[in-house]
Amino acid sequence: MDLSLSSRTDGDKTVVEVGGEIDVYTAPKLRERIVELVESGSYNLVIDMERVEFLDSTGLGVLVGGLKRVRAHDGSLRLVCTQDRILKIFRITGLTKVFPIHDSVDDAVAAQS
Amino acid sequence: MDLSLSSRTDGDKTVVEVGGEIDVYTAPKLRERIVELVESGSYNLVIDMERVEFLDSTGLGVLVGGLKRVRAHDGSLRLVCTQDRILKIFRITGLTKVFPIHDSVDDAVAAQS
Amino acid sequence: MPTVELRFTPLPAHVRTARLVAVSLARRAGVDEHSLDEVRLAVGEAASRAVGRHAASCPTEPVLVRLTDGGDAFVAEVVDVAGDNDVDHLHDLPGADDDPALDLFGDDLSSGVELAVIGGLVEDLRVAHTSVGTAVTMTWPAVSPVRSPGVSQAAVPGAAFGHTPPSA
Amino acid sequence: MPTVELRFTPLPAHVRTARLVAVSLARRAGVDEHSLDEVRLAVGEAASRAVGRHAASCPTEPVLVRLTDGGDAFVAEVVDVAGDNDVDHLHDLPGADDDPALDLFGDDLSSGVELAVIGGLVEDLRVAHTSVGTAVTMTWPAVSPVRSPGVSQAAVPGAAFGHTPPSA
Ligand SMILES: Nc1ncnc2c1ncn2[C@@H]1O[C@H](COP(=O)(O)OP(=O)(O)O)[C@@H](O)[C@H]1O
Ligand SMILES: Nc1ncnc2c1ncn2[C@@H]1O[C@H](COP(=O)(O)OP(=O)(O)O)[C@@H](O)[C@H]1O
Repeated sequence: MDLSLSSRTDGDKTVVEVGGEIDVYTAPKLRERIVELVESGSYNLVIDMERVEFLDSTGLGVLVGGLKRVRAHDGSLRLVCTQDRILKIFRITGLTKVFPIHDSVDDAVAAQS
Repeated sequence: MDLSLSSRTDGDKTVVEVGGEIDVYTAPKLRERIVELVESGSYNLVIDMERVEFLDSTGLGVLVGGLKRVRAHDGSLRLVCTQDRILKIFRITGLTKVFPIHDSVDDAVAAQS
Repeated sequence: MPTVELRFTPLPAHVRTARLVAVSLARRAGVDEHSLDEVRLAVGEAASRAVGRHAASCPTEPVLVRLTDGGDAFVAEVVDVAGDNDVDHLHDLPGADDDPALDLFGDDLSSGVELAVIGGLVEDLRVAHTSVGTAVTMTWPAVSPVRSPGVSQAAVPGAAFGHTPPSA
Repeated sequence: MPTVELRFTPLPAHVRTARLVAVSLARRAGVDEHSLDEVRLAVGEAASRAVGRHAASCPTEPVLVRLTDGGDAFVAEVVDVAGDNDVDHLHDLPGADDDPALDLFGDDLSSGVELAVIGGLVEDLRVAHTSVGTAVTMTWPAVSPVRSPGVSQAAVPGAAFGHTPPSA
């Protein structure tokens, strides 16, 4: 239920695998990780959300914050998500139009940055 | 988490397999079953508690009520339980001395009524 | 009507407690499995918003979540007493443009987006802004009530406990 | 101190809610896994007893469960306002004899046995009987606090909410 985070490099992207619940309680942890990555020069991020069980608006806010950060470096932030219950909150908030959302990590990594 | 109940005849005993939580919320269901069995002439009961996840004093009270009922017919009520967390409440209340507690259903069924 | 009230220190951790209790009671009240995801998210959003507002303006006051099993409906009320300063408005949901969606979010903790999410999720929603604070009331139909085995719910005539949402 | 208060209609179903919340908060407060079984059982017993007493004498009054994360201790208080009629006494735990143990139990719902179980389980226990009702206060040490990731608990100085247990 708590957040799990792991990241690795794949091609020109950095893939962050997130598991558990991204909510008002755990979102700060995810924000920290994204800030660290951007500060260390990773500007093309793929956030793999296939193991995320719950996402609230604070979690969304962290993803939006990440997007703004990488954009400041002409980078990209791509999401991997096929779970309907998670996609729902992106739809409600109109963020499906803001984030590139992919069906698989391979797909996201292959995408033109 | 809810109570599951199934009963079958084995030798001269009636074995009641209980699963889930026996608490103030579900105990009435177990009491009903025991009363039905005794009213239909089953006076030698074996309560298999190996799949019980939680037992509170209301549940204990139902077992004690069952014991009193079968005793009124010179019957017996035996328990099968090897789980320490369940046995604990029997110990605290001194009921380990009141109920015959067996390690297996076979053992309980084989016991002299 | 069977009611559970939860009052908690405005901390993010307790938003989880509110979600946990709301989902557990909604399930028991007979809200269908599909809608439980809505209950989880909507109650979480309302509680996050209340926690944020209390933390900012009255961190020693508890947030109130009241959950009622109304027989054929499950009602969740989330009440803050953080006043009417900086009350967010029910945003229009963002449309085709990119930027409005982004504008919903601050760079840090979200602000205002919670009500937008709740508005997009919950059909039967009332939001009462008063000078005392906000009361968010969300109702879901309860279809197949899971009743206590062998114990009549009607036997104990519970009622709400005399707490009222902040009035104007 | 981070505090969660739960008030509920005196129904058996809500004893489960009290257990659920108590175990979840105790775990988060850092009570060790082994003691969580004790928390579950003891809070359940205290809540069952309060529900039984309210159902008998004041079914519209809510039962109160207050859970506090005191840093190095987790405190659960279960408060009823069912008066002092028929207050059960902390039974001596039954010894070698058969019958005393049986006498603890009525034929129907248990009566008085709850406090005996709590007494046998909980080391740090206070039971205050007053004319208003009973307050059962149970404390467990919290060893390895699980703190919020990245969010300081100290940032929001929560406090108890001005409710006091019934006084004589
Ligand atoms: N032990 C816990 N402590 C705090 N919150 C929890 C706990 N378990 C679950 N939750 C929260 O309650 C919500 C419902 O969880 P859960 O009951 O596991 O859902 P489900 O029953 O649908 O699997 C989740 O969003 C989760 O954050
Ligand atoms: N969905 C639920 N609704 C009500 N009570 C629950 C629910 N899930 C668990 N409980 C109660 O809360 C207590 C703790 O359950 P649980 O969190 O599953 O324990 P654990 O985390 O140790 O497996 C149990 O005694 C159970 O009765």
